[in-house]
Amino acid sequence: MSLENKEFKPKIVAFCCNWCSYAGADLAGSSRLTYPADVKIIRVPCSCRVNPMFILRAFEKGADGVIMCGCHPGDCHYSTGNFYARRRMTLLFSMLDYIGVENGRTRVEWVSAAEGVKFSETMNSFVEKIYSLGENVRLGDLRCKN
Amino acid sequence: MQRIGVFVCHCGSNIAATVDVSKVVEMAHMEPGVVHAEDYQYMCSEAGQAKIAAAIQEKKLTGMVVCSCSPRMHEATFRKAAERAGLNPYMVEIANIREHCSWIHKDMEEATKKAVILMRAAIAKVNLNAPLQPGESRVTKRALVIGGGIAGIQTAIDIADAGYEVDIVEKTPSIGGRMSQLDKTFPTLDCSACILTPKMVEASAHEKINIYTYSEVEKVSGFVGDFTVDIRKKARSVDMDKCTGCGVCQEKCPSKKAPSEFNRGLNTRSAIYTPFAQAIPNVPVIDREACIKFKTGKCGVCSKVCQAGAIDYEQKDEIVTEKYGAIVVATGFDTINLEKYDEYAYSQSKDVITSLELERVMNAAGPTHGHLERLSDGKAPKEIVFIQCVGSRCSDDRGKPYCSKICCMYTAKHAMLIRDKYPDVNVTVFYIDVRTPGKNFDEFYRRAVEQYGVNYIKGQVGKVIPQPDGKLLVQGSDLLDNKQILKEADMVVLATAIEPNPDVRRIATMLTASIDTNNFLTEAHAKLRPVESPTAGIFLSGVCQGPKDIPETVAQAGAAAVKAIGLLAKDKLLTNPCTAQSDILLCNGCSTCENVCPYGAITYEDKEVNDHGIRETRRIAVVNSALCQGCGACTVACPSGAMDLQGFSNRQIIAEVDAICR
Amino acid sequence: MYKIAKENLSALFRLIAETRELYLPVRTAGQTNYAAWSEDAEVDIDTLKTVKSAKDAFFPQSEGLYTVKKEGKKISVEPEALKEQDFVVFGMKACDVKGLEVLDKVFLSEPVDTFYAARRDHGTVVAMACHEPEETCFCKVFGVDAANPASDVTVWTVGEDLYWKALTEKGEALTEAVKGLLTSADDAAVEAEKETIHKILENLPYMNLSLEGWNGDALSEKFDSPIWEELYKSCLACGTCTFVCPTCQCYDIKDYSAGDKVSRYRCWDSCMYSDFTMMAHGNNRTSQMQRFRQRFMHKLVYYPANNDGMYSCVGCGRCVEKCPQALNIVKVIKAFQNQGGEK
Amino acid sequence: MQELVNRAKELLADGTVARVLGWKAGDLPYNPEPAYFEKAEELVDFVYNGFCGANLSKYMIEASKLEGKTMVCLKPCDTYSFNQLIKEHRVDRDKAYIVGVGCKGKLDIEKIRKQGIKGIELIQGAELTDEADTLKIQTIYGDKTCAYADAMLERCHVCKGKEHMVYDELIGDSNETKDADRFDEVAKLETMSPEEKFAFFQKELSKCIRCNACRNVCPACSCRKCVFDSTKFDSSQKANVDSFEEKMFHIIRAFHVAGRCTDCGECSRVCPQGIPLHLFNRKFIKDIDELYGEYQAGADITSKAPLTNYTFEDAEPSIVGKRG
Repeated sequence: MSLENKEFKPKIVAFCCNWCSYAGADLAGSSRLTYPADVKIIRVPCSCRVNPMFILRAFEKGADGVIMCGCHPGDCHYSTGNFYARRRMTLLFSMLDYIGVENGRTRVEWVSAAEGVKFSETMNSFVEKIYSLGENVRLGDLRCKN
Repeated sequence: MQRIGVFVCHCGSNIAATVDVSKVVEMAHMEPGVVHAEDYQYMCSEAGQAKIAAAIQEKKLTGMVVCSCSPRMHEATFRKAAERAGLNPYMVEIANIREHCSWIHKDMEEATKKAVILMRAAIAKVNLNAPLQPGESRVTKRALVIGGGIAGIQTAIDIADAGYEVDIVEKTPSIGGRMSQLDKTFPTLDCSACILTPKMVEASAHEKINIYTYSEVEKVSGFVGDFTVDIRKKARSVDMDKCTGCGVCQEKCPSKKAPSEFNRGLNTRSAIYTPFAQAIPNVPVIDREACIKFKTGKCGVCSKVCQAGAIDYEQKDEIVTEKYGAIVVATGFDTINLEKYDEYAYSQSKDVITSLELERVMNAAGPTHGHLERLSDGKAPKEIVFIQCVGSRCSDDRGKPYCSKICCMYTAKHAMLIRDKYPDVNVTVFYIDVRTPGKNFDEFYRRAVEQYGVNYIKGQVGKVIPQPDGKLLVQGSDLLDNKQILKEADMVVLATAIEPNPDVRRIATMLTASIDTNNFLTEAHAKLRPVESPTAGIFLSGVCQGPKDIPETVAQAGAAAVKAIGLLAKDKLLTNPCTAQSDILLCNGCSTCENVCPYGAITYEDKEVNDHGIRETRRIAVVNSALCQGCGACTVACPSGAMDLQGFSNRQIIAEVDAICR
Repeated sequence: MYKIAKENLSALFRLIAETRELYLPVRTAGQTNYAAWSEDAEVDIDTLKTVKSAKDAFFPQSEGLYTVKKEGKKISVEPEALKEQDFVVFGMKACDVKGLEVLDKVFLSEPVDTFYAARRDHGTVVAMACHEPEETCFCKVFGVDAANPASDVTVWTVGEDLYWKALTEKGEALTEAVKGLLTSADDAAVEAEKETIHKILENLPYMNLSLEGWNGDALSEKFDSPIWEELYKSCLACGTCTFVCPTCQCYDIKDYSAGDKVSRYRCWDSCMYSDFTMMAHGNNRTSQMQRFRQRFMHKLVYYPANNDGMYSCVGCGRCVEKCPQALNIVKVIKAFQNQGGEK
Repeated sequence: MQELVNRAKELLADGTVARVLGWKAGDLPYNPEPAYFEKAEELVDFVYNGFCGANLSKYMIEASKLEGKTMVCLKPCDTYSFNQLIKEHRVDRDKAYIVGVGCKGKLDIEKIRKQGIKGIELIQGAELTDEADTLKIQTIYGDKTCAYADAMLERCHVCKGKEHMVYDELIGDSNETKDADRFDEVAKLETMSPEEKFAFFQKELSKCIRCNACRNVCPACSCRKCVFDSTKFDSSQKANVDSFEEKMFHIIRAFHVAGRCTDCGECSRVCPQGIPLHLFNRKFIKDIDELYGEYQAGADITSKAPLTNYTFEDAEPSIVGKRG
C-alpha cells in the first residue's frame, strides 16, 4: 500500500435510508455503476433517524463531507419521516452555512430504490465537490487530525 | 466486552476478485472484541453457515459481523443461522462489501481499504448491540368495518366468508351508501339497486356479520390485533326487535316536511322514516328534530298505529364496547359544497343540479319518479348542459386539486341515458379533458359521442345566468374552435367534485391513521401497500383513500379484506424488536416525540421514578412496541436523547461514524 | 524602581516575547481575557477584571495528560510533556496573585501536581496594582492589598507611565532581559498612587465585609444552617462562578477517542454541576442546595480548616459581576451575618 | 411596585397563593435576584425595577411541584416562555397565578460598564415609575449619566411587544422599546463571505468557557438531563478542549430549541463572555419564518411546532446554497 501518497483523500459519510436509498445504492452496485471509494454508507431505517449530532460528529471526527439520502418526499416507507428529515437538514445546513462552513460539504438527495444511476451520479458529483473544496478545516476536532 | 466473530465472504469472485479477503480477515483480528475471523467462498451456503455455527459455539461468540453482500439480500439468512447456533439474531451485523464495494470499485487496494473500513464500522456497531427479543401480542379475531357503503359491505362479506366475525358501523339508518342513491352504473348501465341490494341482503343475513346502523364510532384505543372500540348506537326510538317493517307509521306520520337525505333534499320525508324502500335494516328511525311528539310532546300517532308496539320515545343512545383485531375504514365520500361556485347559479336556480341529484331525478324511486323534468316547473327539458370538473382539478382554494375520477364516466352515462330515453333532448358537455382509462371506458364514452350524438365541447363554462323566462344562459368557451359560446339550456348538471366524508378527520384522529391535505386517508405505501394505513391494523377500503369508481372500490374492498384476514388468521403477532424506547430517567414528558410519530405509538403516563434517590412522579413517554415501526423520527425530535431506537441506537450509529472517520 | 512610558509597552511586550511566552489581558470580541501575546492582539491592561482570572496560565481550563495509541494490536502510552518553556504572565491583579497562593497549597503539596508545578517553575508573574478598583471588589477582606501586589515583578500605572519593580530572582531576571526599555525612577509617584488606591478602597461598599464566624471550626454550625435553603433557590446550577473564579481548582478527567488514539485530559469542573463527581450510583450531592452549599463551605470553611485558616476566596468579585442571577459569595456571607444563624 | 407588593400580600393573605416568585433587592444598585416570598413580612425585600431582567418562567417547573399555587411575576416576553413550557407539559398552569407585570425595557449592567462607568454606588431612573429617559449614576469616580436606551438589554431593542400571552391579572404599564429589527444582525451576517462568517463566529465562540449558563437559564432547555451531560450520545465533553466542541454545543443547543425558542434573550443576557448567543437562535427563527411561515413560539399553546410539522412543498435543503 502506498501510504506515502499524501494527496487529499476525502472522508465522506453517506447516511442512507434502508428502504429507498440503501436499496438504490445496492442497485448501483449490482449495475456496476461506479463512484469513488471515499464514500462510506451507513444504513439507517429512515432519513428521519439521522440526528444532526451524527452529522456534526462525522465532521468532528474528520469527515470532509456528509450526505444524507432518503426516499423521495411522499414516498417514505414510514409516510412522513423524510418530511421531518427535510426540515431538520435544511435548518442544520443553513446554520452550518451561517457559521461559515462551506455548504457544499453537506447535501441531501432523494434516491429511490430504482435509482441506481441517480445514486451513482449523486455520489460522483458530491465527491467531486468535496475534492474541489479540499480538506475540511473549519469543522473538526484538532485531536482527530494527525 | 463482546466476543465477535468476523466472516468474510468471497462470493465466488464477486467480492474476492476486487477485495483482498485475506487482508480483510487479517485486519479484523486487529479490532477490539474480535476473537475470530475467517473467510469462505460462499458464506450463505450450507457449508458457510455451518462454519458460522461452529465458530459461534466453539469461540462462544456474543456477536458477529458478516462481510458479504447487501443486508437486504442475506441479513435474514445469517440471522437465522446465528439463531440456530444459539446466538441472538440481533447480534449479527452485515458489512456490505459487495454492492457497496467490490462491484463498484476496480482498484483492489482501494476496494480492500474500503472493505476494511466498512467491516470496522460493523464491528464498532456490533460491539454496542444488545440481544433483542421480538414481542408478542394477541390477535382478537374480529374485524370492524367503519362505513356501510359498497366498500364496507364488500369488505365485511369477504372477511366474514373467511370465517371471521365482522361488525359494520354505519352512521345512517341503513347500509347501502352512495351506491344505493345511484340509478344506473357505468359502463354496463346495470341498475345500481339491482346489483347492490343482493349484497346488502347477503351482508345482513350473514351469520358472521353484525350490523350497527344509525351508529357511530365514539372512541378507539389499543393497537394492531387488540383494538377496543366504543360504538354509539344512536337512539332510533324504534325497537329493532319488535318492528316488523310494515311501514304504517311512515304513512300515518303527520310530519312530512323533513328534507329527504336520500333524495339529496330534492323532496321530503316523514319524521319517522326509512331512507329508502330497500333499506337494511327495514326498521325506521324517528328524526327527533322533525318529530312533533319530540318537539311539542303531543302527537304520538306512530305509537298508536304501530301494532307491534315498537315505538319507544324513551330510547336513549347506547354505548357498545367491542374488541377487534383489525379495523377497516370505508367511510366513503360526499360531493363538495358549491357555495363558493356562485357562477354556476346552483343556489339561484332549481334547474342547476349536481350529478348526484340527477341520479335521484332519473331514478324511479326519486322525487320525479324517474321522469326527467325541470325541478322548478316540472317541464320536460329540451336542452341540457353538463359542466365537468366543478371543483375538481382546481388550482385555487375554492375546490380540490385532484381529479374526482368518476365524473367523466358518469356524465357520459347520464348523457347517453338521456339521449336514449329522450331522443329530442339536446345534451352538451363542457369538459377540460375526458379521462376514460378503464376497461370498456373509452368505448363507452365514444358510444355517447358517436352513437348517441352527445355534443362534447372542450372548454370551460364561465357563468350560468338564470333568465327571466326560466331558461339558463350558459356562457362558455370552445377551446378547439377558439370561440365563445352562449347557450340557452333548460337544465344544467354540475359534475361536482367529490371529497372524503367529513367525518373521516375525526375517525382518522381516533385511529391515529394519517390523512393527507385533502383529507383522504394515507396509504402505507403509495405503490406497494395501497390498502393499508401506515398505522398497523388499520386498512382502507374505497373512496376514503382516494377517488375511485365502483369496480375499483370493490376490488380495493376485497384487497383490504384480504389484508385484514391475513392479520386475523394469526394467533399472535411478533413485533419488530427494533423499536423506540424511552429512557425513563431522561424523558421530559414534553410530547415532542408524540407529535412526530406516524403510528400513534407513543403515549404518556405518569410514572413513579427513582432518579438516583430523587423519587417523584413524572410524565413519561411510553412506546407501544406493537405499534412502533422503528422509523426513528422520535429519536431525533427528542432533545434529551431519552428516546432511542433499538438496533439503530444513537451510540451505535455514532460508533459507525467514528469508525468510518478514523 | 524603573519606569517605562505606556506608549512603549508594545515594544516591551515584543521584547519579552522574544525570549519567553507572554500571556496578558487581550481583548477579543469585546471581552478581555488572558491570552498569548501576538502582534495583532489587542492588549488591554486598562480593564480591571478580565472575565476569567489568570488561573488558566498555570492551570489551564483543559490540558492533556497522556495519549494512548494503538497500532495493530500494539498499544503505547505517551505522556504529555511538562511545561519547559519560560513564560511571563503580565498584568495580574493582587487578587489573582493571591489566588495562585490558594492553588499552590492544593497543587504543590504532596502529591505534587507535576503539570502545575512545571508551570509555576517556568512562569514569571508581573503583577499590576489596581488603578481604579470597583464596587464589586472586596480583596481587602481577605488580606489582599490591591495597591501593592507582591509577586515576581510589580507594576503601577501612573499617568502616562508604568512603574516597574522586581521583587524576586525571577523578577530580576526578567527585568534584566528588558532593561534596555526601562529607565530608573524613584518611588514617589508610586507611593502617591498607593495612597490614592487605598483611599478608594476604603470607600468601596464591600470592603468592610465581616468574616466573623467563618473558619475551619464552623463546619457543623454552618453546614446544618437552614439559611442555605433560602440562598440557593435561584441558582441556575451553571458553572459561571466557578469558571471565572481565581481559586476554584476542581477538575474532571476525561478521555477523548480519536480513532486509533485516546487522549486523556483534564478539564475544569464545577461543583455546581449536577454531574459533578458523578459515579455509578449517582451523585453524592443530590440537590442543588447541597451543591450550592458545597461551593461556599469549601471556600470559607473546608479550605481554611486544612490550610491554617486561609480562605479560598480572594475577593476579586468576578462572581459578583458575572452570576446570571446575581447570587454570589458576598450575599452568602451577609445572609449568615444578618440572620446570625438564628433561624 | 407597591401595587405589586400589595397584591402579593392580598393573594398570600386570602390563600390564593402559597408563595410569590419575584425579585429580591440586592446589595448593589443593580443586582436583584429571583426569589420566593412566603410571608407578607418578607415582601419588604421585594423589588421590581429595570434590573429585574431574569425570566422567571423556568423556575415554575420546580414551583409546579410544590404544594399550592405560586404567584409569579412575568414580563410580556416571559409569558411566551411560560406558554411554551405549558405546551411541553413542563409547568402546571393551575399551579401558577400569573401576574403580568409591565416593562419599560430591562437594563444591562454590562452595557453601563462598557461606557467606562465603574465604581457604581447608586443608580437613579431604573424604577418602573421613573419617567426620565436617563439614568443618573453615582460612582466613586464621580457622577455619570447614561441614556436608558443605551443601557438596555439587546433583546429590549427588538421587543416582541407589550402584550402578555398568558396571565391571571396585569399590573403596571409597559413602554414601547423596540427600535431595531431582530433579524438585522442575522441578515448582515448572512451576506458575509464564508471566511468572514467563520472568522466572526470563531472569534465569538473562542470566548466560550462552557459554563452552561446559557443552557441552564434557557426556558426551552428544560431537559432534566442535557445530552451534553449524558452518555447517550457519547457527547459529554465537559470543557472547552477544542474549538470544535463549542461549535457543536452551540449549534446543537440552538437546534434543540429551534421552533421552541421564544427569543427571550436570556442566553445572551447571562453569558459571562458576552457572546451574542441569540444570533444562533434567531438564525433558526428567521429560517423558519422564511421557509415554513411565520412562527412565534409561545404565542399560543396549541400550534404545531415547525420541526414537528411539514408540508409536501417544503423547501429542499439545497435552498441553503441558493438563497442570496
